[in-house]
Amino acid sequence: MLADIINPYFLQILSFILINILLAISVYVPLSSGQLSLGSAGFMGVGAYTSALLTIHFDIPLIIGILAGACVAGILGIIVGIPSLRLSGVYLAIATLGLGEVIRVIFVNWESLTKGSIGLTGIPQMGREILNFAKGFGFDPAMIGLKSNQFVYLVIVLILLLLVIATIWFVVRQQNSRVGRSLSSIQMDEKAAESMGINITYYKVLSFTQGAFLAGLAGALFAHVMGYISPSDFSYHRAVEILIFTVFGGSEVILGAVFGATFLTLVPEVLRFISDYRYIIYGIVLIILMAVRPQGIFDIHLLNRLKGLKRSKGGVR
Amino acid sequence: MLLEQLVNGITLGSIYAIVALGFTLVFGVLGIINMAHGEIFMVGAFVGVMTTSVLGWPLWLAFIASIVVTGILGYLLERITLRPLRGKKGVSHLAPLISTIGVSILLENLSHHIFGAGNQPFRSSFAEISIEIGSITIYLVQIVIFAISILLMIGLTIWLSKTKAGKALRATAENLETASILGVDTKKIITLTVIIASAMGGIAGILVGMAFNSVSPQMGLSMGLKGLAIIILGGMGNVKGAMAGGLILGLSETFLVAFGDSGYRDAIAFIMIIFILLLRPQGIFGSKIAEGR
Amino acid sequence: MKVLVRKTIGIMTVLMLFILAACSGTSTETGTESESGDNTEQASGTLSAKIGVVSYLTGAGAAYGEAITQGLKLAQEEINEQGEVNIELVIEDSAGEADQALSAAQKLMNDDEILAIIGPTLSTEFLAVAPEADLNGIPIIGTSTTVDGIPEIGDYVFRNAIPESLAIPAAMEKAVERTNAKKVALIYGNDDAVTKGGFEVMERTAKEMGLEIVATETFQKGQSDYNAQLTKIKNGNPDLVLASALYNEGAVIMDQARKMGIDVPFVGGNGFNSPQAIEIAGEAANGLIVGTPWFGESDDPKVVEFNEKYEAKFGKLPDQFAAQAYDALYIYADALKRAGEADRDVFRDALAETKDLEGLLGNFSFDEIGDVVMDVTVLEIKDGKFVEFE
Amino acid sequence: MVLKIQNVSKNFGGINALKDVTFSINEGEIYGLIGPNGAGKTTMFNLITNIFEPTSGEIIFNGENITALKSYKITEKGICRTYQNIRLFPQMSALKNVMVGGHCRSNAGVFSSVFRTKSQRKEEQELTKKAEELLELVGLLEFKDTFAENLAYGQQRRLEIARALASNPSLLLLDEPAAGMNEKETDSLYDLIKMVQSMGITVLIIEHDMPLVMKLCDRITVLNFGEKLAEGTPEEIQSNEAVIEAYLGKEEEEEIA
Repeated sequence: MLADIINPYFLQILSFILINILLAISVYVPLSSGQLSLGSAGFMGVGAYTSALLTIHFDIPLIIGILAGACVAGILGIIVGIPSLRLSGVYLAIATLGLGEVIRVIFVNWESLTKGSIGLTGIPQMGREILNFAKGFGFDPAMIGLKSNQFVYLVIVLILLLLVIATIWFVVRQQNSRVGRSLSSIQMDEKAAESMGINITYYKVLSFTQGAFLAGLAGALFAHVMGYISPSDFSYHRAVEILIFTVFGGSEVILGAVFGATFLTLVPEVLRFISDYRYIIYGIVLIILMAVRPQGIFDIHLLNRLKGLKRSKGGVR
Repeated sequence: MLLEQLVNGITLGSIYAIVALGFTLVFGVLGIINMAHGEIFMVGAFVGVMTTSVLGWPLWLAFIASIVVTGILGYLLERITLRPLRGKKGVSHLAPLISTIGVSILLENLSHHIFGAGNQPFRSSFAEISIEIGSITIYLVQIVIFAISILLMIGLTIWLSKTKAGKALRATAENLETASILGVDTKKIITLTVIIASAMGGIAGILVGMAFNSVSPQMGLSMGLKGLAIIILGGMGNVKGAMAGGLILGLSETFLVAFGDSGYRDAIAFIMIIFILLLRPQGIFGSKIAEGR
Repeated sequence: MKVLVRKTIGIMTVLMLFILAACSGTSTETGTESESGDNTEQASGTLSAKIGVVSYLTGAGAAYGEAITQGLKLAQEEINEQGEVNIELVIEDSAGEADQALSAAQKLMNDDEILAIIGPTLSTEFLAVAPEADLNGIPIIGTSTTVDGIPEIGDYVFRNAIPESLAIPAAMEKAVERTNAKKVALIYGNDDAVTKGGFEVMERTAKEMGLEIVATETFQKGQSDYNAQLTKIKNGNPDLVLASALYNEGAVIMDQARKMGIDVPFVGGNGFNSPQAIEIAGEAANGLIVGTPWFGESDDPKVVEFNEKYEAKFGKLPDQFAAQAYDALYIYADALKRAGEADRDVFRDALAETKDLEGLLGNFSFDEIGDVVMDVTVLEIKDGKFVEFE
Repeated sequence: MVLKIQNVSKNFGGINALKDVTFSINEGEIYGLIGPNGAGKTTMFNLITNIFEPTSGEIIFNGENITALKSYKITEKGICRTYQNIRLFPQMSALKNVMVGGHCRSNAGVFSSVFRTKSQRKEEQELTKKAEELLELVGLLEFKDTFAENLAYGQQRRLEIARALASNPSLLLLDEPAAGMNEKETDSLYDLIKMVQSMGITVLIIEHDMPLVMKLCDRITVLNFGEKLAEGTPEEIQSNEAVIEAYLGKEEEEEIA
């Protein structure tokens, strides 16, 4: 029964959804302190290339490679974040967009390391590495009634799911704390926040760096799910796509990022028959959404109403 | 070779400048980055191709057609995507950015469906006329492009400083509310601005088609991104800055290819703006302190 | 907070169910996409098989995918008419993106009825998909993927596209022989896997042939001004320009080069070989030399017949992508006949033994790793037409 | 002496917003800063909280030179302010607004926030409790879950004061707290400020409502065109010729206009 349901295709789609959720959150976090970063695609690329190169050339364990990828992206986030503090609004957006492009061009041109536009092949695939590892202990997927490639993708999805839940947990807890209050006060009124004793430099760099770290993490995971990466995976289009995930779902609440990434990754798969017009529809949806509901599908008011519904139901009970 | 590269750089720079003028005008008045400007430029180029190659119209008519079509697009852009966002409570500064990204995606893919993915040749006998000066060949188109960009810049400067409409526009740019209290029909002024900016994109499109003989749905994106870089380089909302920024970028790209590594050509614009933003956020020619809107 | 987390998990669960429901919805839909849905009722004695196709059908390069699927459909029609085998095509779109190609291929691989896969279109997509196919033990063939290192991926990976490493040296040798070139200049798109791969072959070959490289220039997607690069090339006074570009950009480069007074012949890669190049560049395209398996103007009766049938069915002339895809399906059909059963492993072994199959593009065999063994035709554009290079 | 303003000048692109102003505030005082529009009152606040740095001069707080300290450091030292045009965090509940005010008196970081350490939980509890007390003090406890933007104008003003008080200031700067208030609201504002004073907090207030200022303040400085015109008790100010002229002159101008 289990073996029939577990279809690697579904699992693959699910794993892309989960990676996209991480990416959407990587835009959401800096945005929660009022910083619009379009550099996610670039940070994602840094994470992907770092982890891929480390695992290919130095044969280090995947988990360390992935962490290293995320950390390098995070450190780059700090390096970029500090000077970018002088910029706000659209200036920051353009500077980070530019940064992403510069990173991509470096990937294309630094051929000795990245193999240029041909990309990196033979990146260890996460699920398969784990399978091999488990086999070392005499484990066989057949023991739990699975084919090995079902096992491989199931493992990937489970790991990603775990990471996504951990990330959401992290962000939500942070949000409902002193740190989160500081971030949202900076987003609402930077000057007033500072005069309440909040070190805005610290918190802005913090959230920017967290965003970069998450994007790098997502990129590293992407590399080890795909097994192959090339600079075109991290282009302007990717940056815009990630931004749209967040904005579509609602950029004020984390649920918006989760929903946007899930919905917009699924739609093209489910509606393959309209795939010809997919981007045209994307464009129109964005325009209409901004005109009708610029804060995205979910916002605080909607969430409060949902919570209120729940509460009133509870009252009846 | 230096002279030839200089001509190449100035030609490219002049086109960048015209594109950037449109960007800077919209930003100056509305404080909005119009991400669809590159695609409007692309549509202008396609109108040029279609009217000259397919319908066989003369060049001057193609110019008018292109201006008209992109002007109408500008009107629609303002009417459908920008106006609904203006003055609405709770609309962040992100909304127009994303809305215009929506327009750019729409326009790119629409023309992809209509015209196909490939390059369209721009056939015009005008583009073949050339002059030999010493050892180098200069095409008349190159001179025309340079002249048009200068004329547009001067025209725009005069129009902004001398005419009533221009003054109203500047007042609107200074402060929307004050201008409307002073009796300026800001709605009209804004619409006019977006139309003029878009029409300039159309002109740039047709000029690129003529100069480089290539028009494709993807050309808007890279031009749009470059235009964005230029207005930061020259200072947001600054007409002379846009012109100078365009020339600087055109020349630096050309000379990077001539004396450096052509692989980094697309990155130079962004490397420059990253430095500019960090060292002098108001741009080379800007005087206003960069302030988030 | 806890409510939020619980809610998020709840939503995830609902969405997972939604995916399951939605995806099972599409898998029935592929049945309608396949061209010969009603032919599946096989007559006794015919061997039937489902072949999965991943192709670039939407987005900037949709023209390639369209040509490929049309070539496949034509071949399928003919093969099924002949009656020995019955092939059903299940076509999926990849939109030119590696991750979407992998999803699409995953969908196909996971269908046990799918015997083998054709595609995806781009080398970057193929490099992501092929290792997965190899590990799953499903044969896969690239019909348009020309970069180095494709059949090397594994035992189940094949290709019938002529790699740049065959096409370009052939064209260069002939071009150098005629023009007696000593100095060459290179220009290539460095942000595209195909043109980058082509460039590497060009550079290697030029060095092997002892040619002096006077300039190496790059360009990027979406660029329309190549004057700066060309001025530099012109200054080096090359006898030959080696241009690794897709026809779209390549044609524009030639146009700008001719205007600038660079009159020497151009040698291009696979991607430059298209009648579209003439369409875009006009007279400026004269003097382009390409190595290719496909010569549309050939008077080979097979080619003439293919051209006629293709035009009748799709209203336009085929290009090399259509022709290579057409041949690929014939190669599959031939292997299927020899295999005698629709089993992936048996089929793979039969496929690997393909030898001297007379196809549209000539005499076809696989070498020991599954790469193409074939003669290359060198073409040039003369007076606005492709002619065989003499 | 709590605060000492010493020869402070501020120059904006050639225009002197403040010229050589000196005054000092004693502990426990309510000190008024008045003057016609454009006299440089709010600029003075901005200099004290270092939104701008003065062109010259020094600002001494509790014997320490704070002229060049970062804004948030100054708040940590114990100066907190409100704004002339209310600057609350609009989409945050009243309670959270006040809790943000307590930021510099708490220290939970990312780690302890995410893992809810014992000390963090305790700190949050205390912060909430204190915020509720302050809301009660300004009479807004029943609105603690309301978004700041949905409060009435006078309530917003009071919330801003509560938020500032949450930072445990020893000096509170109030920028026109009575602006837009009706008489009743002004009266309760008077009581509130007096209460603040009774808590041992020194208050520096900018206000246009003269009866309120005269009733409330222990001492007053009058600014005119960036210069100090007069200093003294309310009675002294009311009888000061120069002050009367400055205000009357302004009134005349207004009449002409």
